[in-house]
Amino acid sequence: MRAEYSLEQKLEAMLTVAIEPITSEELADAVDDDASFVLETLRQLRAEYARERRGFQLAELASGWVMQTSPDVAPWVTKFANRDVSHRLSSAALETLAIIAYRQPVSRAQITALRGVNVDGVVRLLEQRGYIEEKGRASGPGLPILYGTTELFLDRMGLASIADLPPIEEFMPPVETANEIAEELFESALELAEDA
Amino acid sequence: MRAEYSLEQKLEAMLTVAIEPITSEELADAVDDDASFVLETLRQLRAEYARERRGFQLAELASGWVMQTSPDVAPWVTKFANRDVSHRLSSAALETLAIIAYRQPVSRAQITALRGVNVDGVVRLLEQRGYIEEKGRASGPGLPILYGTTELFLDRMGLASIADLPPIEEFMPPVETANEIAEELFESALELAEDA
Amino acid sequence: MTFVVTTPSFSGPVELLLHLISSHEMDILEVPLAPLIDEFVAVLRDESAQMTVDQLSEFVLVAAILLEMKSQRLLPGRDSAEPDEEFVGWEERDVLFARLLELRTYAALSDALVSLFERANQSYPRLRGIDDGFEVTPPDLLAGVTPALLAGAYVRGIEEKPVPVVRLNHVTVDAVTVAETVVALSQRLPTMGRLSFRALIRGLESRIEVIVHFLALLELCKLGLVDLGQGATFGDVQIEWLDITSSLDLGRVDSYEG
Repeated sequence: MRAEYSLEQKLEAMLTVAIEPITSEELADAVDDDASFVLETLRQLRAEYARERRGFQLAELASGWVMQTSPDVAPWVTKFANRDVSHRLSSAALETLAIIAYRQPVSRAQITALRGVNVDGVVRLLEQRGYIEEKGRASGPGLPILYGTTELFLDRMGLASIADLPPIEEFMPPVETANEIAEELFESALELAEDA
Repeated sequence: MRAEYSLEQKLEAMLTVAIEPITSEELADAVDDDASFVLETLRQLRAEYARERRGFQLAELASGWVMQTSPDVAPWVTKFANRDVSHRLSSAALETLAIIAYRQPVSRAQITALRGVNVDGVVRLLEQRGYIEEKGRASGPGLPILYGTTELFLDRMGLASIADLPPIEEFMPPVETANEIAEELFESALELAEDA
Repeated sequence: MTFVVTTPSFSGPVELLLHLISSHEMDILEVPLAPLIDEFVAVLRDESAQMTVDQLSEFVLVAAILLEMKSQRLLPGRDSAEPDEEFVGWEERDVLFARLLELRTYAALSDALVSLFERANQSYPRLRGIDDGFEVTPPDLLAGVTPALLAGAYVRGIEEKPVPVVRLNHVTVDAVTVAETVVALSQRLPTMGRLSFRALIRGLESRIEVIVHFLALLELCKLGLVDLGQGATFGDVQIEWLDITSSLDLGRVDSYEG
């Protein structure tokens, strides 16, 4: 039985939520503990998951530690990832994509500032699906990645170029009305998509 | 010790790669197993993680099952978290949302009668946020829209169904009532008088 | 403070009555509330009753709210709301009282919703998704999304986010604050001569506006700018502007936030 707020519990939580690999130093920093002790605990957890035949495993990659699926059940993961469900972007993801489309090139920090929420997960999803890509780097600390939309995005939207996006002014005044119309259009589009 | 390719292992792997809640039916489909058996296994896993004080937990939301961090260690996780935090609602919006949640399906006129103020704006806001939706029409002049809460609302509250909302009886005013309502309003006026 | 009320089914402090009702030990349907109002008025009229300004003001306010709500309900065509069939046959005051109780309940519940919401927010979902190396042919996530929908999403995405609101009081003054009303009345009243409260509030849309006007009047009264005279019944309060040369110090009232 683990103690309350055990190091294991904290590390598991961070690895659960992390989108990119994390180094043991970063983890040690976050839990304010000794780096070598954190590393040792991570290895124990890795051994524990393997011994218990969990569906996930801890892997130590060059860029850090990551929680990922166990290779034992890879065929089921593939099947699951390819399952045929009528997927669509959530409205939050669509808003983020729209901001990237209209403001490109734009950094994650700039989008976050506009949206008021962290968008790392959404940006990763959009990038994985090939709708956005890195368009360069901004100057400044950490040289943040600047994102823009891809050709695939334009193809899917039926546009020849970004210049063909609807002018935003038409959608501004009054904001409430614009929202309502967009909402209605979106609803009917969804119904069409679901029927299709 | 789990058997090789146990159902537990497969489910854990799928929940590891899922980026939005998954229903037990979807999971059952992917593992080609009985849905009620999958549901039972999910509940066992949930209990197991809680018992072992893991850093992750399984939660059953209205839209499905999700692997997420344990609230126990939230302070340590915050900096890694990627999540669309919904914006806080005003007390007017919250109160209207509470009325809709507990009295659904309910019309705007019924809410207005109870709250004593026009609620059109608040209802529109809640609808835009996706917390409420039309659930049907009342009979009567103009066939007023009846509102109820959405799956998103339950997801945001961490609930699997409306039945999981706290029982209304517990929130009946214990001793304070009209007197106190008046007092609250009046204290502000008195403070002003004292300042004067 | 404690009002002792006497009804056919109950006698005792009003707080106890409320407690019994709210804990389901008594049914509000069985409690006529007229005596409660009568005792309000009786105490108001009892010159020997040594009451503090606070107590008296509280009496007046409770009575004002109840009477105002009643008049609101009695005026035809003022309320677009459907009639409450469940309340038909109730005494008017009982309906009002039940409403206050119910509203209070939902106010408490909305706090509970915030707690639930905050608790749910303590957990962070896994978002890493599938790892590289898996053969995934993703469905077209943009199916059905048109350029116009995207533009709409952009507008939603960049719209100003609401400022977090800290819950202070479940009574929401949507449009107008007491401070604003004090200012407005200090401009209007000097030109209106002597008039009744009823005349002043004519045309107001909501109960809360009426209450805000009432509070603003009390405010002006305490500032010595207005005289409030009681007529034959409480509902006919007469309002008179006292000092037309005095200007209002707005700094005294601008901190009030409804």
